Amino acid sequence: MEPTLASSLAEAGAAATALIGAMARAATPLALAATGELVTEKAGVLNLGVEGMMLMGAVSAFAVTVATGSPVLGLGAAIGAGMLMGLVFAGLTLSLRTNQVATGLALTLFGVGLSAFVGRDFVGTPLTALPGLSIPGLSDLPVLGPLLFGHDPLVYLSVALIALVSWFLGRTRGGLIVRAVGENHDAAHSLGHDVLLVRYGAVLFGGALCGLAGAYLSLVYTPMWVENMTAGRGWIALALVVFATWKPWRVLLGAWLFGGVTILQLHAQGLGVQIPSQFLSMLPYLATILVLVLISRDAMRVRLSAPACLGKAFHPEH
Amino acid sequence: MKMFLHLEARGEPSRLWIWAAPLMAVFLTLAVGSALFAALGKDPLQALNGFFIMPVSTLYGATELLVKAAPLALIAVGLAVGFRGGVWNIGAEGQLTLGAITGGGLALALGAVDSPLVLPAVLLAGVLGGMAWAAIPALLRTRFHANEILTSLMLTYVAQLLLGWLVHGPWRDPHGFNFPETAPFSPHAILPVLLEGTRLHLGIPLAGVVILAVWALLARGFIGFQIKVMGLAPRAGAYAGFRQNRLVWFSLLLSGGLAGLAGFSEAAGPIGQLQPALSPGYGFTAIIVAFLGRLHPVGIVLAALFMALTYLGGETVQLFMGLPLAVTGVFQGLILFFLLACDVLILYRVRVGRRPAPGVS
Amino acid sequence: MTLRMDQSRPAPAPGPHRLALEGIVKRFAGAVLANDHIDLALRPGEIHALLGENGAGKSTLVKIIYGVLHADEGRVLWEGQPVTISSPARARALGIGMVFQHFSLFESLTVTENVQLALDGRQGENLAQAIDEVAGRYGLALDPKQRICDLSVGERQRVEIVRCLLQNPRLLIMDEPTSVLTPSEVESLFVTLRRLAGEGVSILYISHKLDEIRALCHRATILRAGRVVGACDPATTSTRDLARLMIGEDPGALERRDPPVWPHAAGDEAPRLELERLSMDAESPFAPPLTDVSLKVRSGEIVGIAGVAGNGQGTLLAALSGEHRAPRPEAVRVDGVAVGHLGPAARRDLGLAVVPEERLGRGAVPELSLAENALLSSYRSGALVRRGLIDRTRAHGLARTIIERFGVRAGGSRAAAGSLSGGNLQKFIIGRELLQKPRLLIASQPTWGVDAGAAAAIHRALLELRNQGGALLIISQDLDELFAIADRIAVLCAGRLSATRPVHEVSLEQVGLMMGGLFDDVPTPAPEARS
Amino acid sequence: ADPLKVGFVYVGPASDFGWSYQHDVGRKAVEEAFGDKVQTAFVENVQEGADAERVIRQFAASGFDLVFTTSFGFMNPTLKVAQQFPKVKFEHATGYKRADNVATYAARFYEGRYVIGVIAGLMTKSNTIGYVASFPIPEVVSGINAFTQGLRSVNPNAQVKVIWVNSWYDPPREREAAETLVAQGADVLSQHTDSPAPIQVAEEKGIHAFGQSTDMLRFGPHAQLTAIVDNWSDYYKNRIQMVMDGAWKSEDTWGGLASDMVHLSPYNTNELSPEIVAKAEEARTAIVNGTLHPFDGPLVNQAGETVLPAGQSLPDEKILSMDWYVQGVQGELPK
Ligand SMILES: Nc1ncnc2c1ncn2[C@@H]1O[C@H](COP(=O)(O)OP(=O)(O)OP(=O)(O)O)[C@@H](O)[C@H]1O
Ligand SMILES: Nc1ncnc2c1ncn2[C@@H]1O[C@H](COP(=O)(O)OP(=O)(O)OP(=O)(O)O)[C@@H](O)[C@H]1O
Ligand SMILES: [Mg+2]
Ligand SMILES: [Mg+2]
Repeated sequence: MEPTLASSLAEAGAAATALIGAMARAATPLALAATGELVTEKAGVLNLGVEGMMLMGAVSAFAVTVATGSPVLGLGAAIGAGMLMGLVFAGLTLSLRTNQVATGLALTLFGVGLSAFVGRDFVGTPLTALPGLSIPGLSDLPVLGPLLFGHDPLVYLSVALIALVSWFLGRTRGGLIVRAVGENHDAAHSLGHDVLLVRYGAVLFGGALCGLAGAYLSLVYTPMWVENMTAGRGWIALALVVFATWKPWRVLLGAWLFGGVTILQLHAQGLGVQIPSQFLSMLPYLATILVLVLISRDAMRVRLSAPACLGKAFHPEH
Repeated sequence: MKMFLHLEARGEPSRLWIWAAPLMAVFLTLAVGSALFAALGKDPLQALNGFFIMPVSTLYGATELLVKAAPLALIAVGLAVGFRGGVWNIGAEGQLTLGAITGGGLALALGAVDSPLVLPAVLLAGVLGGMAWAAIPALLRTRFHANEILTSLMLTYVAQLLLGWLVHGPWRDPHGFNFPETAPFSPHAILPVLLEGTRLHLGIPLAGVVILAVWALLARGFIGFQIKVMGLAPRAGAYAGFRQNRLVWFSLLLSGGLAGLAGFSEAAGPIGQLQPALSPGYGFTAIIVAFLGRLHPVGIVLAALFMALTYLGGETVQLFMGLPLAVTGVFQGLILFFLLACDVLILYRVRVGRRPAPGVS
Repeated sequence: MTLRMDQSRPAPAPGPHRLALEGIVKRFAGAVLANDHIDLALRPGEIHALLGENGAGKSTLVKIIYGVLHADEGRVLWEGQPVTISSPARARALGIGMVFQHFSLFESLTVTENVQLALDGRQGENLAQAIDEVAGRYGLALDPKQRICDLSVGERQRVEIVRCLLQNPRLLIMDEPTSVLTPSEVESLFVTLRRLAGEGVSILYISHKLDEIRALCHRATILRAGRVVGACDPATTSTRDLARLMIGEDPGALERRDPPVWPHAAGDEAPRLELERLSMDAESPFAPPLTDVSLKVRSGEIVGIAGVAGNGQGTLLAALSGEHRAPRPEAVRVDGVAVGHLGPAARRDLGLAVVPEERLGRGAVPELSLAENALLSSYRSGALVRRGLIDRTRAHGLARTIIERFGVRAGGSRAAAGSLSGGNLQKFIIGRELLQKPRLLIASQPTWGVDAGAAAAIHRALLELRNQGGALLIISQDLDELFAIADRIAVLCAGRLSATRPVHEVSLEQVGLMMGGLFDDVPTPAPEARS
Repeated sequence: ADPLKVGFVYVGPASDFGWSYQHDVGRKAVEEAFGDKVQTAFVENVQEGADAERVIRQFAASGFDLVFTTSFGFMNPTLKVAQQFPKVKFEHATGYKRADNVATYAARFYEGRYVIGVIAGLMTKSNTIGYVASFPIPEVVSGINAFTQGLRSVNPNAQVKVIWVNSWYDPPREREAAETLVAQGADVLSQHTDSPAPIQVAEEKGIHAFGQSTDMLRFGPHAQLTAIVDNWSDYYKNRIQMVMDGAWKSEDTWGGLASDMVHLSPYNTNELSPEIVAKAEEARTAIVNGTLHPFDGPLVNQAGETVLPAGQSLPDEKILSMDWYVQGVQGELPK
């Protein structure tokens, strides 16, 4: 049969759809965790424990889903576990005013260990992945259907969450207070805003999203549990917040850029590009640096969007 | 937040608690550790002994503690300089890797050259390699305002891939059955062992000397003051005429150089060649060490020894008691939480209950 | 300048006190007794002044009333009822509003957002409109959409005031609200405050400007070292008596300035500082650029630059100090040497000293000790740093000298700069710069927030430097100050500088006109002063 | 008598469900077989840098009689420690340096890979096979080559696409590589990384794959056709018995299908036709019997040059240090 224009277009469309779908999935855990961390940082708290929180989310989601058979409960457990980790962090850094950088790193050590410990009995246990979302009618549209409507629910959730966070921070009074607390905690305190309360909330929200990001890995992306399965994605998420200059939609951009270049370099390898794989593997990191350099040239704007009190301890009696 | 624990500022640091806080943390660690191990069905005393005493109960163990702590302290001291000045180099692991690459590359290139200058030359190459890698974030920050947290972290992955490529590809040992490692360095490029039967190599006293020098420079030196001002109040620094960009370069080059030195010392000390995995994350652990040591060289050296001890202890309890590594991680995390939390007592009195309410008769 | 006495001050309504404080005690760590059993009562409609030297405890007291700080002892009665003001939110719920001495603004947020944050979410969409309205009504021009970081200090102060007024408070606390406002702004603020008082609002007013207090306030309570040392009706008490009450002794008059040391006729004497058609962009996009600024300052004279905040003062100071480089090296000359391309350190080496208007975070690092803050700008002189190493003993010695010579109230050279009261820190900074024996001193708002006694001391020190042959350039919004110490005066408006005029040849009114930008309507200056 | 003390040093966590996990399975088999005649201990997640020597030495210094060091990167540290403790016996996996008290052992995984190559060749419709690879070391390269030889022995047109993920163990990255290969037309996947992620991808896409290290059937009941299982249990039991009998000596063991050190998990007969199973068994028995060597000549490299003429088979040291691709593999190896 002669390949018609329509059929080759459809083929190209299918390939593009597959590619974009892969990018979206690769980007989702990064976007979720980075969005959580963004809110935390907007309130002026630097939590370097993202990796630990993600792992706790991953293991809790997996364990609870296996035990109950309900992925919804699993997701709930991941959110709960992430928030508990956040609570530990907030208790230490906000109430006891420990150093945020050190505490965050300790939280990661703790989370890596605890998740491995909790998850020992779940290694090698299979789990069926969360089904993809299928919207009757829409998902069946040619090309556009699978492109826009063929992903799993968490992919949409991550985009929705970013929209929500963007709206919350930019348009609501609550978001304004979060930004104010991150910008100048003393002034926020003078105006009667409860700095610690806001920060506790932001840290817990961050924890919840990191937990969710972990759950995405262990329930959806690679439905399994193994020690340390995040393999450093928490760090990438942290870097993406910086990349995004603390703007929610840019987090999505960054996650897509990073995830996208990762997928593309794998495609390049598969196509037999004559470049050592190590160099291809460097591309996502180099691309992120390059784009950061391009968007950082206006120092003033970058400085303005960075929370001025990031990482600083708040002493209410001053 | 209605605080149940109410903190009351002391006004100035308590001399007593500067020392007592870590002791209290140790006490809490012992208590909670005992409970943890008992819950796992292990003898707490034996476990704690395995964690903290056994690893250093022999001369060899004590030297191993130094072998493990030296790179941590060296890197952390360098990082602390920048952290005081608001320069967030979190890519020391990458600078370490580059230091090993450049130092190792020179060592391989020099081959069997027999000269007393070989060792200084390769060490210097290691330092320069670390500096060069740190120069990239410095350039990107001073020239393009790119945040060094992101650039230094991303460059860490790049450095590790670069090392991977070299040892898998062009620098592979021709007599090594194409396994991913370089030929062993010649004896002239190796840091000599100082104590027979141990791995206490020249790199360790060297690290000590370098740490002392950096301390002296920063405690009494004007550059340390400038960095501190830049970290606390950049506008005051500009007003005083300190050159911010120069300080950024200085901090990054110093920390990169020290990380590079640590990296090459690791390759030319206990390992003796380049291989894909050189460091068990020293560059990242050093960040904790720096803060645990309150960004002060003395504190950093103590913190490095302590962190190293927990790693050694983790190996010991695995070996003798079958305690899984995961427990070590949990325990390490708890210790750090306690250490950090107890520091609050240096600056604050802790009162239980609501803050005193004014105006109520 | 003299403020118009308001004859028609309505007496405060009788009846229960709106606010009464009984035996308030506040101790800071390090055993500073900032408030020592303070009693104070305000009636509805009363404008009550709180007077005292720097560090007397005024800010501490009002922060307690506003719930930012918590008293160690004592009680607060609101409308006769004992209350616990646990937080500013609680204070606002009661109807207390406050304008802070040190701004509580959020740099990266807009004016509207800053106002919104103080309003408990009551006002919604038309907030920007409300701001415009209040700002317009009280003559405090503001653009609601601007970010704070793009505003001048004066504009920031306006934001604070407008934010407070929008809360419709029943007790309004103002901690030095006028220190950076222009005379006409002050006038219109007073009109507002009187009207508010007429509507029954109580006002607790802190200022070091005794004239203002005499013109505005019904009663005054005077604090010294944390204790109430007296109360009076300021309208019937002379400025001198008020000052005596505050410091417990006679302040001593400010000597009239001597004629400038340089011979007036020899206008061609080489100037110490010369600006020649300096044009440069501002740091922030909203401040005006400097356009063709020319100026000469000779040794033995003080040149004052008047002007409403936000007209390029910040840019001018940065251009002079070297924090911002001039586009052309020759645009700035010190002793004939082109220095426009040099940084602050190199200019210091040429004998230049600078006092910026922001004390915390620019002139001084709050977290560091006074000794380290002494080092901050003195490191080029006095052998404090040798071969890259700091001589700590000397640094502490220098700090102690500054503390003694300039009567800084501080707990020694180890005290953190941030623990000093605003005025005392200012004295420390000025002292630090003066001790470097600069040949050329540039100071911005040298007595902003400084009490009368200390202001006089600072003025004396500045005049002394002049009399010893120093050249001084003082940027200030306080015309009284400029008329008291400057030999010549110029006005900065929208980034342009008027010609300089000998002070005795211009009147306050003329300067006021020039501050509005009407340089040309003022009679031509004497030829020698034109640069 | 005192129990024989046997130590194990793992490069990953014992619960990685891959390489270290299988060694730990072997350790448990030892405990089961010998009961209280042995005492075992392990240290997991030992970095291949400076830490390894300390851990190995600690075993030796604490009275252990036999220590298995189970990663290539432990080679030099093992030899160093062995020199200081001549009475202690060491066994190093996958290395090439021996000493009087250091034996080496490894598995001829390439034999198993030839067999799964045959299965892949018969199963593929697209003639494109995807191969998720970890690091370009000889073991992995010889695996790819043996797989390709088996593949092309039944299907000369089939091609192998390789993606290096530069990690032994990164489930998301392995997944992404597998997805990429599928997107580029692969309908059978093979892997030389340790997580079941590629199997999961195959299961999801309704295509086939082969398990690695462990039987991963649970993760892909339809997808997994068979798995190459590392089986160290027999070897460990043997060697320990030798120590107990005083018969242990330093030697090199390179076990394959014949000794069952390389084990194929049961064929997935729901997916494989009896003919294909028969073909696979034929290849397997031929290798076991020695009538077939996966690297029998003629061996042709990517450039089409004959590297080894017909009638010869590649000597072990050439396999051990393989750094070139045979014809049928796409892409280029870093040199
Ligand atoms: N790692 C570092 N990076 C930057 N500056 C440092 C560092 N270590 C020390 N400093 C500087 O040295 C100063 C004092 O350090 P030093 O160790 O001499 O303390 P010290 O002599 O005990 O001080 P003091 O007598 O004031 O207690 C610090 O305040 C800091 O300015
Ligand atoms: N957070 C603090 N910690 C320690 N001491 C403080 C603190 N805040 C104020 N003080 C001290 O309390 C005293 C009163 O300070 P306060 O700010 O109330 O003075 P003030 O009357 O407002 O002075 P000014 O006119 O300079 O603003 C001063 O000695 C000051 O140094
Ligand atoms: Mg005050
Ligand atoms: Mg004050």
